[in-house]
Amino acid sequence: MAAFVTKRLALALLVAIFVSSISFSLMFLTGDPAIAIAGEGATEADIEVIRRTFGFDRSFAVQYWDWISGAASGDFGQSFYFNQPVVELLAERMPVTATLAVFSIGFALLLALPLGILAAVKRNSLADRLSLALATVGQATPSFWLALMLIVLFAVNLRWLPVSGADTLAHFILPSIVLGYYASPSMMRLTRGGMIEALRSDYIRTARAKGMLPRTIILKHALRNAVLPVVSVAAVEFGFILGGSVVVESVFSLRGIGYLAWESIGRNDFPTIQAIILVYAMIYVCLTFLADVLNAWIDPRIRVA
Amino acid sequence: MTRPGDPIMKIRDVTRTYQVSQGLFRGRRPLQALRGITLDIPKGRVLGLVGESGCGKSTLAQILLGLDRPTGGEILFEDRPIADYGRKVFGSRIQPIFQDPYSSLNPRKTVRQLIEMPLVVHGNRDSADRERRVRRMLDLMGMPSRVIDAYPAQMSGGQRQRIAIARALVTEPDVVICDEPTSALDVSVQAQVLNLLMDLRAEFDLTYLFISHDLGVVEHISDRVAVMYLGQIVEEADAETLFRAPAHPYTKALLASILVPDPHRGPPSVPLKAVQPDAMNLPSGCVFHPRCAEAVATCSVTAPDESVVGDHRTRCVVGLPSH
Amino acid sequence: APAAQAGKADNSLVWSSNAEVTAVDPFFDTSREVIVLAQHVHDGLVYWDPATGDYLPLLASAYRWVDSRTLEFDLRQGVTFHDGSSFGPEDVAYTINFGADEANGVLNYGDIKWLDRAEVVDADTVRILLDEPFPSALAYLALTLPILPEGHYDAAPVGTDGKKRYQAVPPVGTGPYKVTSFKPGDHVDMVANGDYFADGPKGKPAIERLTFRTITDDTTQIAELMTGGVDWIWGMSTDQAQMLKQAPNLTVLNAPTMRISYLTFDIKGSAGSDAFTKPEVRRAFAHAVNRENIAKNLMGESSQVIAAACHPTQFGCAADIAGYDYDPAKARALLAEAGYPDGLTFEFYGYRDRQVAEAIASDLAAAGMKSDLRWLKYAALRDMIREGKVGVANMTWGSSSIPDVSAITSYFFGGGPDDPAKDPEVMAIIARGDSATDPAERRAAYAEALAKIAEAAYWVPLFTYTKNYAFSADLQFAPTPDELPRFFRASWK
Amino acid sequence: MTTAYTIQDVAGPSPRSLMWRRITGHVGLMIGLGGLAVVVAVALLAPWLAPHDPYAQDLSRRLVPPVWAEAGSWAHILGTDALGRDYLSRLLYGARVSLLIGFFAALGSGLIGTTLGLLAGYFGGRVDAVVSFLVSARLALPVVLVALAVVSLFGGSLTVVIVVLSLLLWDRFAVVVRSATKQVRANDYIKAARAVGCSTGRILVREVLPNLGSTLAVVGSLEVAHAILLESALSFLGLGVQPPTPSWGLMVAEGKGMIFFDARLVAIPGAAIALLVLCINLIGDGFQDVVAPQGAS
Amino acid sequence: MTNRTEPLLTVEDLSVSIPVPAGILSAVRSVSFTLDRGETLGIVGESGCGKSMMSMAIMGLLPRHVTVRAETLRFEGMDLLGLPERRLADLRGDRMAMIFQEPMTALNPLLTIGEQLMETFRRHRAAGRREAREKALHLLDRVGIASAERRLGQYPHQLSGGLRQRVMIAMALMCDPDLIIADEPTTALDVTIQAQILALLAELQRESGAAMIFVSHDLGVISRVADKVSVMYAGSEVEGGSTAQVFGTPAHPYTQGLFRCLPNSGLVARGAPLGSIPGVVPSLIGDVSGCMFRPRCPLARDACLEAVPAAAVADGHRARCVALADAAAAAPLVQEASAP
Ligand SMILES: Nc1ncnc2c1ncn2[C@@H]1O[C@H](COP(=O)(O)OP(=O)(O)OP(=O)(O)O)[C@@H](O)[C@H]1O
Ligand SMILES: Nc1ncnc2c1ncn2[C@@H]1O[C@H](COP(=O)(O)OP(=O)(O)OP(=O)(O)O)[C@@H](O)[C@H]1O
Ligand SMILES: [Mg+2]
Ligand SMILES: [Mg+2]
Ligand code: NI
Repeated sequence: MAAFVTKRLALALLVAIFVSSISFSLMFLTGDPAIAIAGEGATEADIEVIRRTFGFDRSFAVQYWDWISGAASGDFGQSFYFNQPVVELLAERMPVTATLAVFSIGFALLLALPLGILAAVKRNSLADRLSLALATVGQATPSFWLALMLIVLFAVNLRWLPVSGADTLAHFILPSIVLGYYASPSMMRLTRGGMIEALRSDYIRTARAKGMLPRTIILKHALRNAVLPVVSVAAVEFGFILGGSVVVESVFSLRGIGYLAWESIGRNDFPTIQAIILVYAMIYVCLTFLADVLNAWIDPRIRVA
Repeated sequence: MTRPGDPIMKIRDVTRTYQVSQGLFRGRRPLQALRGITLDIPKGRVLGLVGESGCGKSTLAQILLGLDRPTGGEILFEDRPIADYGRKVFGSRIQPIFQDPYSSLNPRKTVRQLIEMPLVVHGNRDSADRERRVRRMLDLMGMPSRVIDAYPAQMSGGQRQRIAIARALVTEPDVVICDEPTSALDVSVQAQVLNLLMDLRAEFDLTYLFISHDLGVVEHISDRVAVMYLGQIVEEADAETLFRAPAHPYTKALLASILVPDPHRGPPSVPLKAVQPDAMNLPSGCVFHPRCAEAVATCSVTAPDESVVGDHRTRCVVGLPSH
Repeated sequence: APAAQAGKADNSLVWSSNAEVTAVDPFFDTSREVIVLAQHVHDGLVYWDPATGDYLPLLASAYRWVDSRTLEFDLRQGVTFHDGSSFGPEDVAYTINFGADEANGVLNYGDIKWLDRAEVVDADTVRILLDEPFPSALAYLALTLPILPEGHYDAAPVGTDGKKRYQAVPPVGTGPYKVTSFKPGDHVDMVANGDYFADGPKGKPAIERLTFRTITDDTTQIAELMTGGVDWIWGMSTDQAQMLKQAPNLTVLNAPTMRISYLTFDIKGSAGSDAFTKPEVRRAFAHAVNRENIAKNLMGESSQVIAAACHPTQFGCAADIAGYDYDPAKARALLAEAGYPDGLTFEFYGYRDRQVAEAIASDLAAAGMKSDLRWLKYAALRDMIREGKVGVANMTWGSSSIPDVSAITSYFFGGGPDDPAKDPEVMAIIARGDSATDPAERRAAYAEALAKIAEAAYWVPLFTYTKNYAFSADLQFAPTPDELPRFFRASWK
Repeated sequence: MTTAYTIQDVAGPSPRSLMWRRITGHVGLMIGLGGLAVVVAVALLAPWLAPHDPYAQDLSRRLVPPVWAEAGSWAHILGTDALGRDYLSRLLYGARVSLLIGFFAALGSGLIGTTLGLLAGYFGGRVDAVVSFLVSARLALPVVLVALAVVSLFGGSLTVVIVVLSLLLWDRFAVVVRSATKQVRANDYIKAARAVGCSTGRILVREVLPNLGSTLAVVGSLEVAHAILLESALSFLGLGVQPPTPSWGLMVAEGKGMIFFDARLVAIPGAAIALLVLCINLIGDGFQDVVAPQGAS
Repeated sequence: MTNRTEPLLTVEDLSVSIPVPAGILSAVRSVSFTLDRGETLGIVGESGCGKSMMSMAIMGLLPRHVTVRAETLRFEGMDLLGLPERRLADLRGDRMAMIFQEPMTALNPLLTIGEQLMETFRRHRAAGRREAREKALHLLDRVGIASAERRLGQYPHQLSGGLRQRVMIAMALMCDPDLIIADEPTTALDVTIQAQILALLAELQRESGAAMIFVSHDLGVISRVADKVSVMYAGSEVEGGSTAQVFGTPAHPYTQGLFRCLPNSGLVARGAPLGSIPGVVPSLIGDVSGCMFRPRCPLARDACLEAVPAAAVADGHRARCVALADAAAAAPLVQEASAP
């Protein structure tokens, strides 16, 4: 276990360094951030002041080192735009995105698991075809479009749900549906495929030969085996939801990280963008780690060699 | 030139150790698949190699084919280390036949492409010549030449195995390593393939290393037989001798497990304890002692040396009876 | 948090815009929304009356130019800040001196760098000293210099980089509204200041609670307006405004602003082609764009086609400059004259209004000037323009709502970094206008400069921007040309 | 020869004809292929099909409603947009952008991912570790965000979007090709080829790659769909293809402001994206079924 | 009709057909046999001849789309084909149990050995964990697994193939079934372990008195464990009878051919060419009638195209071959079994 954790930490570190250097050099290429900060109407002198204050006149390596060593101690620098430590900014926005992500993945799982199981158990039935259709359409629908359509329908025409903001949990319903619906097909297919494969396997035949009842066979014998890959994918999807929340957060004006990222890109707020990319990368690494642990917990073949 | 009966390949103290990962939370551990194999493959003969699953037969085959490198020891082909031969030269002189006729043929290729592949690789640019050779091989295999444009998926297991044999022989090699070439086949098909192999041996003056877990087959086809157990040769002798007077308790157990159809005998009783060998955790002393019916106290402490009488050798404290 | 359902019933108002406000403090956030918010939370020394165009004393009771570099203010008595402290000359001095000190890094320093310092004269008089004569000083004093209590920034927290974070100081002013809750980037909640002086030019506010919400997405804004989540929005497109007009419970207005749209060229020819160094080519552009059509259809009825490089309402903006009429044939002829009989292809940059840019590009193409549209962020685009890498760009300029040509013509043609022509003659004339204090003299100088600019077609001034407002029909509200909604004047019917 | 072997005829139809039969028998796949064929045809024939020049604007005929609305006319079947351009023509031309980006982005990412996956799967060990690291680093990068950042940096254009998507979407190729290669590599025919003395390059190209065809087709179609969706999202956020090029994502973005008043402006291009992606996904799913029919029934 | 003398299992004209894309695959065609308590029926035949299909059909384990038809399929007086799925499930694992070929995959990798053993018992016996555990321990001990306590908590992958197959056997015996169907239980094992497992099975069966159907492709194995044998080819039984009869005097050309193919049957000298059956197994898809062996048969004639009845070779020894039927008709060398 210890060896595994160390290995994972090392991987996380490598990923962090790699990702951060990519994002940092990206930002560095963007040209002079000082001009962006100065805003409309600034003179060359103003820009020079800003350049000096923020240290943009130093070399790439120095700036990168400065940033990454700061980041290591939890200091991602100051947002150019908000003039506020990025950490504070992230801490402020994180709850919204986290809530959204949890709701979305919850919605996705709620949709994917039962439908996936149903589709597998009743293969080639109407239920199977309908859930497959639901999945295929879900994968094909652009989420920004779905978001707009849902707003038109539920918020404007029916007035059941609020249009934007994050004040109450009701505000999260539509965005969670949009994100969750986009994330669920892969999990649904995986559940279905896993269940079909499990149901076809020899040990299920054994269980049936033992006279086990269908419920036990499906839930105890097949599902456990089928969810193994779903766990990993759910972790990855969770990461995607965080990253993909840019679009949805901007449509629903949810003041979360994704939205902050999108706005920060527009404002050339490099410290914020860099920090967000790095944080996302770390969250992703942590999630896959968690998924591995969870899989190991379910699967003795991984747990006990 | 090696004369018939003289060793064409010499395996000298070959070891192969794999590092096996132990799952997510553990590190890697060594697995000694081969532990000091010394064996001669006599030219023009059939050397049978038997042993139970996981004892290292395929590992040895891979090493002989140059597909894997030994961790220790060396292999001599016609008294030169195989590393001295170029990849291609060596490849044209030693060819494999594998167990699974499904995985040994590329499903995307036609019979023609499959059989002529070695020729193409060895630089035969004359397509008419290649075609001639392919057809000759098909003819030798007893296959109608119209299968030449068929795909493996259109053929039965036995037919596929013939294609695999044709591919192995099209470069006219000296040595053919047969790694359980019939164990995936039904008896009726197995008989066809065995007959074919024996005919081809005569026709091409081939040397076979015939690996199998089926002693019946090995007894039928081999001139010499080596018995392997957990990465070691525990006994080697002429087929005649070995089946008549086995020396090693493991060989005896193997022979006792052969099930010749005989309705008057019940299930055999095998002089073996119900302990399974585990290549990851080798027992102390003689690795066979936990299963051995004849084990004595020293067996669990000291590994026995090889005892040799004539061309019969074994690795057991009891040693060999003088013939 | 902002009220979910605002409205008439509880005498509250939610207005929304798309900017993320980082500080309710014009020193540290230069967005228009903050200027609007500051008008509500803070008071300046003077107040620009949109009805008359006069500068009325606000926190001052009277003011006078002592000389061309000194302004003196008598202060209003009995005013208190939201935190209870009373207002006095020290506060004015503190605020002015804080902003004027470059070391404090105020973000609108560019607007106020003409300030030298402020001095307390006596208990109710204060003097502001200018670095140089600056005729439009009052405009800035009214707009971007709200008075803060003395020592306001002392409590600023220190950031991780060891610098003081002034923008984190909670807003305190003397204005008609007090901030009760502020979440950067999200919302500002305000309640009416019960102690506000009723006799000032702003008057006592009628609406009790005022909330500003950031909703960046214009569609969402509209949806919120239609569902009653917000009461007042602005800045939607003309099409949207047209459609919103059909809603019975909304008032939709189109009001002029001080922003103008123009084309700027690579006059120096550093972007790789010398086409734009030729006045004929630039004039061809000016003839090719159907400004009337675009202004009417895309901007709205309040939009005005302009010929001079300034906004018509600005002081000094000559109205009688000879422009270029829409005449594609003439444009082609001019092109041919300049050596491009087969037309011209170029990269056309923009940052603000895609529809406008596309419409212009289409008009240009019709006259033989084919373009490849490039969209950039403002900062990046201006950077490129300054470096001379941009052939043609459709730009806009809002003059920071300063009703004086010095905020635009002087800025762009006075030889500064954004001057595309750096024409010494024009620069000299503008310098003359900038330093004169006699209005007539200034007017004359600017008129001359503007005529020269138009003649050389350094810019192609297009039209003025308008702003669309939409709000609950029950709301009594009047927009002003300075793009400063005055909610302290608004009330529910 | 001493023994005569009589061999029965080779049984059954060839894999190709079997495959063809399965393809034509798969309803979803046929629908997908049909739909895609229509879109491709529309994209290719846009200049002949489109009733108007998609760039020609007429500010006096702005936001003309579609033919089914009261004020609509046959002159503009789907009406016009905010600049008075014919909506149908823009829609038809928009198919080009989606297909172009989908195809080339999938091609680019396919090249990167297949190469990496092939190497990792074939060589294993250290190469595999490096590729796995690259894949996890790539997965750790939030695609939309990085794409937005890069596009905002270089300015949106067809080429930039294609390059960016190629650089961001290769992970699935790499992962799938890697595991497929691993499977193929475990086959004895690879050993046979090595034993003959085939060079590694030849094995990769001649023995391994042909067996990845179906895998690549499946992943490729999924990635085409993915790229089309991402392009539309980028365009929607204003950082994709630049106007006035008609791109469906851009059309949604342009129409978005009018969604409550003239929903067609959003509904039509959005539905076009969804349908195109749906067709491509159907093809991908269909391929998957056809290649590995799960169970006989 | 239940009476004392009724066999434990009666199979008459059992057919299994599977719809496949190319048509209907007749996997099993009118197979008949009876089985008494304590008896072992060996079913032998080459791969794909329908052995597993038949076993599964008896167990009722075939999926719905597979058609199972039979004149009679009675187990302990119950008509298995008429039973509802729920009642069948009650029988499975309790009265009839099955052992599968691949011990590697036939156990659920995520559940402990103990759980998988006990689950059967608790399902059928309404017993508590304790009781189930006792039974499991006892059986593990019986099948020769040392330190059974510890094994209960282990997972399948921690066991070797031989041990896993022993667990499978223990699992089949959890409820003391009357019928055990062993579908190639030793094929995946090494020869030495195969021998041990065979001995164990024989011993356990003797003890419990259960009937057993033992399926294998290995003539050697069948000859050692079965009381009676049924040789299958391409879905139908070509020869049947007591083990001694079939192995002593194989009557059908196919059976005879098989014996000649065996390298160590004693029929062929070492190194000499083996006998062989030319050709390949025919496709079972579509119209399947007559003797399926005819394309490979040295005795094939026109009559082989018709349906071939089982001809009695000796008392209880039958074979489906036109040549034999003709021979029997011409000169009834062997008496047919006393007809009822
Ligand atoms: N690439 C590998 N990595 C790790 N271990 C391996 C590898 N290849 C083989 N082994 C191990 O080496 C041992 C010998 O394997 P090998 O395949 O040579 O056995 P075998 O005698 O051919 O068995 P079988 O009869 O099942 O084919 C086994 O324990 C196997 O698990
Ligand atoms: N799920 C299935 N779908 C279609 N055909 C099948 C299916 N399962 C088996 N078959 C076919 O049914 C026939 C009988 O198969 P069965 O598994 O009973 O053979 P077997 O005698 O058990 O062979 P083996 O010795 O290989 O286990 C074979 O021809 C096989 O191809
Ligand atoms: Mg092997
Ligand atoms: Mg079977
Ligand atoms: Ni065998």
